[in-house]
Amino acid sequence: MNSDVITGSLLSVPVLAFILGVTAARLKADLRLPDAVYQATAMYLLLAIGLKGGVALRDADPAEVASPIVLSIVLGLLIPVAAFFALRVMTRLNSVDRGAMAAHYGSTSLVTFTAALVFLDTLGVAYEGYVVTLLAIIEVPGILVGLLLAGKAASGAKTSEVLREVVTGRSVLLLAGGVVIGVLSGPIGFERVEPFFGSLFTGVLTLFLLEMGVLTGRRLGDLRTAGWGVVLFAIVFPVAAGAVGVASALAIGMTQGGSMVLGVLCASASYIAAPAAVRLALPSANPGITLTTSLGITFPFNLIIGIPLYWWMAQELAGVFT
Amino acid sequence: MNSDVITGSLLSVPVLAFILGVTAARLKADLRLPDAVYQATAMYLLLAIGLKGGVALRDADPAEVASPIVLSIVLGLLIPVAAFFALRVMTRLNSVDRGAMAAHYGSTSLVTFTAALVFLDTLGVAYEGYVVTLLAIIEVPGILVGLLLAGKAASGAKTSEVLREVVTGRSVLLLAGGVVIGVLSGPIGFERVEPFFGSLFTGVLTLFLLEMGVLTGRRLGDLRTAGWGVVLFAIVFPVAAGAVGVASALAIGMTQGGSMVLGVLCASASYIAAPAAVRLALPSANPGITLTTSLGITFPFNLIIGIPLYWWMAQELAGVFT
Amino acid sequence: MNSDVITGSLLSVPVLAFILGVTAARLKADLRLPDAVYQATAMYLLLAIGLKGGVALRDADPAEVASPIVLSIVLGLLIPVAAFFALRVMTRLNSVDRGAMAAHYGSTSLVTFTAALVFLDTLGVAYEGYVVTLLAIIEVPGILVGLLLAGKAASGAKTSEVLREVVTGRSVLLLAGGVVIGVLSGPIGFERVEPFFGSLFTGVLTLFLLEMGVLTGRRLGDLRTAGWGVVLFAIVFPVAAGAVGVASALAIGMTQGGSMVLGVLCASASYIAAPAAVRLALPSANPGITLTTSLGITFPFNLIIGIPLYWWMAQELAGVFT
Amino acid sequence: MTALTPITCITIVAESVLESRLLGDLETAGARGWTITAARGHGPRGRRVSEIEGGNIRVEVLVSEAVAERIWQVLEDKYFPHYAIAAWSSEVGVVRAGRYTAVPTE
Amino acid sequence: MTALTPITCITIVAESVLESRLLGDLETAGARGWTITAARGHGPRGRRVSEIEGGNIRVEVLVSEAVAERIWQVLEDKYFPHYAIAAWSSEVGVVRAGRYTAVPTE
Amino acid sequence: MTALTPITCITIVAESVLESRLLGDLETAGARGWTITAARGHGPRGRRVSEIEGGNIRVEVLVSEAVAERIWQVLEDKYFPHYAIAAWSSEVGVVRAGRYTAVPTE
Ligand SMILES: Nc1ncnc2c1ncn2[C@@H]1O[C@H](COP(=O)(O)O)[C@@H](O)[C@H]1O
Ligand SMILES: Nc1ncnc2c1ncn2[C@@H]1O[C@H](COP(=O)(O)O)[C@@H](O)[C@H]1O
Ligand SMILES: Nc1ncnc2c1ncn2[C@@H]1O[C@H](COP(=O)(O)O)[C@@H](O)[C@H]1O
Ligand code: NA
Ligand code: NA
Ligand code: NA
Repeated sequence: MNSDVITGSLLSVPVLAFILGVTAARLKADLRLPDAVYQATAMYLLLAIGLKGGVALRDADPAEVASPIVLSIVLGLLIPVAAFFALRVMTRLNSVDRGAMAAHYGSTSLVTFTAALVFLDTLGVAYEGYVVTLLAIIEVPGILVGLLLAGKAASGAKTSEVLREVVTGRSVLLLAGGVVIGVLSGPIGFERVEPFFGSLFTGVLTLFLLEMGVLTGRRLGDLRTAGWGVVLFAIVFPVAAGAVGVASALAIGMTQGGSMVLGVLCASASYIAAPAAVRLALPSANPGITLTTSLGITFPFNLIIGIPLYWWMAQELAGVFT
Repeated sequence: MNSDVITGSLLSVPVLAFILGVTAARLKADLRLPDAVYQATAMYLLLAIGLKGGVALRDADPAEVASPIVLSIVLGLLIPVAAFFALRVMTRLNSVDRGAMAAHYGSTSLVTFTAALVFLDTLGVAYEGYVVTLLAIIEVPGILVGLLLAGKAASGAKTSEVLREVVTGRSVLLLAGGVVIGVLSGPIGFERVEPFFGSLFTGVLTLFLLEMGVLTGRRLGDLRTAGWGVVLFAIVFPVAAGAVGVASALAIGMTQGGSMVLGVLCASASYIAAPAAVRLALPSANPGITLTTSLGITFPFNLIIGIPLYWWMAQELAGVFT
Repeated sequence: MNSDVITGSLLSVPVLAFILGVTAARLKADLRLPDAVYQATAMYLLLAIGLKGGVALRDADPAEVASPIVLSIVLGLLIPVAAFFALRVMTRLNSVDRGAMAAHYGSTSLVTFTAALVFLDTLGVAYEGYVVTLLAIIEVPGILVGLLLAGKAASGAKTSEVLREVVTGRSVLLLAGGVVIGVLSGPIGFERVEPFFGSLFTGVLTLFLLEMGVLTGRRLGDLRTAGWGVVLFAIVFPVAAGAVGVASALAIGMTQGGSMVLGVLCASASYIAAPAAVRLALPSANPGITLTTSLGITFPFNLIIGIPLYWWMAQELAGVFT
Repeated sequence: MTALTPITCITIVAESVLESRLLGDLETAGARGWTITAARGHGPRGRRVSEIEGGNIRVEVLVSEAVAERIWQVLEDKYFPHYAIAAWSSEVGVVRAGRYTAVPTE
Repeated sequence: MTALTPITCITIVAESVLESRLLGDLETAGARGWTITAARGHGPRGRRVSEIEGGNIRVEVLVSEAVAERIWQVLEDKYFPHYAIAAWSSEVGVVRAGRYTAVPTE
Repeated sequence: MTALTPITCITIVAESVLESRLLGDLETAGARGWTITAARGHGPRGRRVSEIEGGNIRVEVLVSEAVAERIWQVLEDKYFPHYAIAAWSSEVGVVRAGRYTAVPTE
C-alpha cells in the first residue's frame, strides 16, 4: 500500500478535524456544533450527495446499474445475518443485543461513504456515479433483518411502524430526492448550484466530522465496559465485510473505485438511522454497546485505516477478476 | 411559449427541491430545516438580494428610476383594492377576511421574486438592477391598504403599531440595508463577498424552497375547506395582476426582463410579512384561508407556471409598446 | 494617511453591515442572527483563521517565529497592568472593576483581528502567516493578569478553574486546533476546503458583523451611565496600546503588515472570552461597564478608525526602525 | 430551614407573533420579570400562522396575587377571544419574594 | 376576580426519538393539546441514543383527572420500563377549562 | 389508580455562563438528575453578559425535601448575591420517586 495514500488520507483536513473533535471531547471541552446547525449540515450532505449521484446516474446505462443494485440488496440482507452469528461466537451478548448490533452493521454510514468519495476524488480515481443509489438501497434492509433476528421485541414499536419511519425518514428521502432531482435537472441544472452543493462539500464535511469527533470522543470512555469480544468484532467484522463487498463488486465488473465504495458501504456501521430505529423497536437493547462500537470504534477505524485499506484491496483484487 | 423555457424552469434544482418538499409533507415525513437555519437562510436571501440590487442601482440614472418607483407605489395601492372587490364578487368571505386577503395579495413574495431573477439569469436576460428597490417599495403599502379595507379591527393591534412593525421588520430593513450597502461599497467592495452572497445564492435558495415545499404541502390538505371561489381567485387574480404589472412596466419603458419582474411582484402574494401583520391587526381573520391560498395555491402556481407565463407576456406585449 | 484607504475600509461590506446592525438596534428592530447560527459562525471564523494561519506557519522559519511569540507574551502580561493603573488615574472605578477591565483590554478581539486581515488582504499587503499563533497566545495571559489584579474575588469561581475554562474554551481550542490542522495538511490539503474556509470568509464575517452591530447598538444606550473617564479610556488606551504593539513589532523586525496586526491585537479588547471568565471569577464586577466600553466603544472605534490608523502608524514608524 | 414565600407563577403559551404585545401587556399589568422558552404545540384550535413565523413562545411570569389577577383580566379581554393561547397558574415558593412583586403582596 | 378551575398538568421529559409515539399515545389517552420544548438533561439511567438524535423533548399536557390517570397508566406500561423518561404531575388553575378536557372532568 | 408520591421540583433560571458550576453544585447537593431548556428573559436586575454568550438556562430539578433545602442553601450562599438568577419551588407528584431521591425522603 502506497504510504502517500495513507498520509494523504490521514492528514486531510476533514480527518484531522475529526481528531480535533476527539481530542476536545477527551479534554471535556465543548466543540459541538449547535444542534440546529448539525441537523442542517447533515441535510446538506445528504442532498448534495444525492444530487451529484443523480447527475452521474443520468448518463448510466440502466442495464449496467441492475446487477450492482441486486448485489447491494443481497449484501444488505446477508451482512446482518453474518454479524448476528459472528457475535454469537465472539461475544456473550443476548439475542436482542445481537439483533441490535446486526441492524447497525447491516446498515451503513453516510459520513464514512462521503469520506471515501472525497478520498477517491483527491486521488483522481473514477467511480460509478450511481454508487449513491447503492447507498440509499443498502441503508434499509440491514436494519429490518437485524430487528427480525432480535425476535419478539416485547413492548417496543411494531416492525412495520419502524419500517415506515426508516423509509420515510430524512436520510432516505433526502438521498433519494436528491438523486431524482439530479437525474431530472442534469449537469446544466446542477451547474447553477454547484458552488453551493459541489465546491463547499469538503468544507462542510470538515465541520460535520469535527462534531462526529466530539461524539466519538465521549464514547471512548465507555470502551472498557464493552468487553473485548465486542471490541474485536468492531474491527474484524468491518474488514471482512469490506473485503466481501470489494471482491463481489469487482466480480460483477464494477470499477476499482466503485468496488472500493461498495466495500466501504458493507464495512461501515450506521450510527444515525439504525440507533433510532433500534431504540424504538428494541427498547431493551443496550445503546451503550451498539453506539460505542459503531461510533466509538468502527467509525474512526474506517475513517482512518479502513478507507485506504479497502482501496488497497480493490487494487490488489482487481487483478484476480480480470 | 418556448417549451424549453418551461422545462428549464420546471426542472431547475430549486423548483424540484420545492416539489420534493411538497412530496415529503404529503408522506408526513419531516424535511423541515431547523428553525434557526431557516431564519438565517431568509436573512441571507434578503441581504444578498439587497446587496446585488444596490450594486446595480449605483449605476442607474436617478431620472430613469423615478417612474418605476411611482408606478410601484400606485400598483401597491391599487392591487389590494382590486383584490378586495374581486373577492366580493367571487366569494362569500366577510369584509375582514377580504381585507386580510387584500393585504396578502397587495404585498409580494420575496421567494417568488428571487426565483424570477434566477429564471432570467439562467436565460441570460437582462433586467434593471433597481427592481430590488421596487420589491422593498411594493411590500408595504399593500398590507396597509388591506388592513384599512378590513375596517374596524376590533381588539386587534392598532394600524400605526402594525405599520411600525412592518417598516422596521426584518424584511424591509435587510433589503433596504442591503441596497444601501451595495450602493456605497460598489462592485469592487461586492467582489470580496461575491463568493458568499453571489455564487451560493441559487444553492441557498434551493434549501429555502425545500422548506417552503414542506409548508406548502401541509397546507394542501386544507384546500377542500377553502371553497372554489377562493381557489379560483388564487389563480385568476395573480394572472390578471401580473398582466397589469407587465403591461404598465413596458408602457413606462422598462426592459422586457424588468417588466416581467414587476409582473411577478404584482402577481405574487406575501406569506411572511403579511400573515404576521394581519394576525396582529385582524385577529378575527381566518389564517387558514389566507395562508392556504397564498402559500398553498398562488405560490406554487407562480413558481411553476406563472414565472414562464409572465415572461411570455413580457415578450408578446413588448411589440405593442414599441 | 491616504484617504482611499480609510474610505475603502469604511465602505467595505463587512463594516457597512456592522453599521446596519447598529442602526437596526437603535430602531429597536431585531436583526440578530438566531443564536445557533451565531455560534456556528463564530466557530467557522475561528477554525478558518486557524487553518489559514497554520498553512502559512508551515513555511515559517522556527527561529523567525520565536521572538514575536516572546513579544506577544510580554505584551499580554504588561498591557493589563498598564490598563489597571491607567484606570486608577482616569476613573473612580474600584479595584474589582478595574481588574475586570484589565482582563478585557489585556485579552484581544477575534473579529477586530479578522477585520484587520481582510483590510490588509484588500490592500494586497503581505503579513506573517503566524500572526494567528500570536492571536491564540495573547488571548489568555491578559485575562489571568486582570483577575489577579482584581485580588480576592469573594465567592466567585477559583482562578485555576477559570484558567482551565479559558484554555480549554472554544476559542483557544478551535484556533489552536485549526493551526495544527493547517500545519499538518499544508497548502495541498487546504486547497480542497479553500472554497469553504477561504472564499466564503469575508461573506461570513459580514453576517457576523451585522450581529455584532446589533449588540453594539444595544450597548450604546448605556454609554451615559459609564462616566467620561471610562469613555475616554476606551479610546485613548487602545490607541496607546496599539502604538506600542506596532512599534515593538517593527523593532523586532516584523513586516509592516504583521506589525499593524500585532498593534490591533494589543489595541482590541475581548468581548467574548473575557466577559465569560470575568463573570465567573469576579461576580461583583459590573458587566455594564466592561461590556459597554469593550463592545460599545472600543470595538467600533477600532473597526472604523483604529484599523486604518494602526496601518498608518506601521507605515510611518517603519522608517524609524530601518 | 429556608423560608419560602408563596407566589403565583403564570405560564402562558402563545403564538410567537404576539411576543412584543404580550410582554408589553405583562409589564403594564405589573410584572417585573419573565422567562421565555421557544415551544411548539398542538391544541383544540388547530393550525396557526406561527407555523411560518417560528412556533410558540412559552412565558413564565412570577407575580403577586394582585398582578396575577390583572394578567388574567388582560388575557381574557385581549387574547383568549382571538388568539391561539393556553395559560395556567400555579402556586410556587420563592425566597426574596420582593424581587418578583412590584407592589407588595399584602 | 377570575375564577380558576383546577386541572392537572403532567410534564414528561423523554428521548426525542419517542416523540411521535408518545404524542400518539397522549392523544389516545384523551389529551386535546400539548406544548413541547426542546430539552437536554441528565438522569440516573445515564447516556442514551438521543445524544445523536437531538436530546430530549419536554412535553406539558393539561388534562382532566381521568385522562391524567390514563396517561400515567400508559407511561407505566409502555415507557418507564424501557426508556429514559421523567414525568411529574402538578395541580394548576386555568380559565376555560373545557378547552383542555375532552371528556368532562366529573 | 396510580399513587403519586409528592416530591419537590425546583426551577432555576440562570445566566448560561453559570451552567457547569451550577450543575456541579446541584450534584453535590444530592440531585440525581435535571432537565435543561434554553431560555431568555427579563428581570429587575437588568442586562447581563449572557446576552453575548447565549441567554439563560432554565433548569428543573426533582429532589427530596432534604436535597431541596441544601439547594436553596447553596443558591443563597453562592448565587443570589452575585448573579442574575430566579428560582422557585413547587410540589409535584411522581411515580417511582426513588429515581429522583438519592437519600430516601424519610
Ligand atoms: N391541553 C393542553 N396542554 C398543554 N398545552 C396546550 C394544551 N392545549 C393547547 N396548548 C398549547 O396552546 C397552544 C395554542 O392552542 P390552540 O389555541 O388550541 O391552538 C398550542 O399550540 C399548545 O402549545
Ligand atoms: N431528578 C430529575 N429532575 C429533573 N429531570 C430529571 C431528573 N431525572 C431525570 N430527569 C430527566 O429525565 C431524562 C431521562 O432520565 P434517565 O432515564 O435517568 O436518563 C433526563 O435526561 C432528564 O432530562
Ligand atoms: N418575575 C419573574 N418571573 C419569571 N422569570 C423571572 C422573573 N424575574 C426574573 N426572571 C428570570 O430570571 C432572570 C434573571 O433575572 P435578573 O437577575 O433580575 O436579571 C431573567 O432573565 C428572567 O429569565
Ligand atoms: Na454495513
Ligand atoms: Na402582489
Ligand atoms: Na488587547
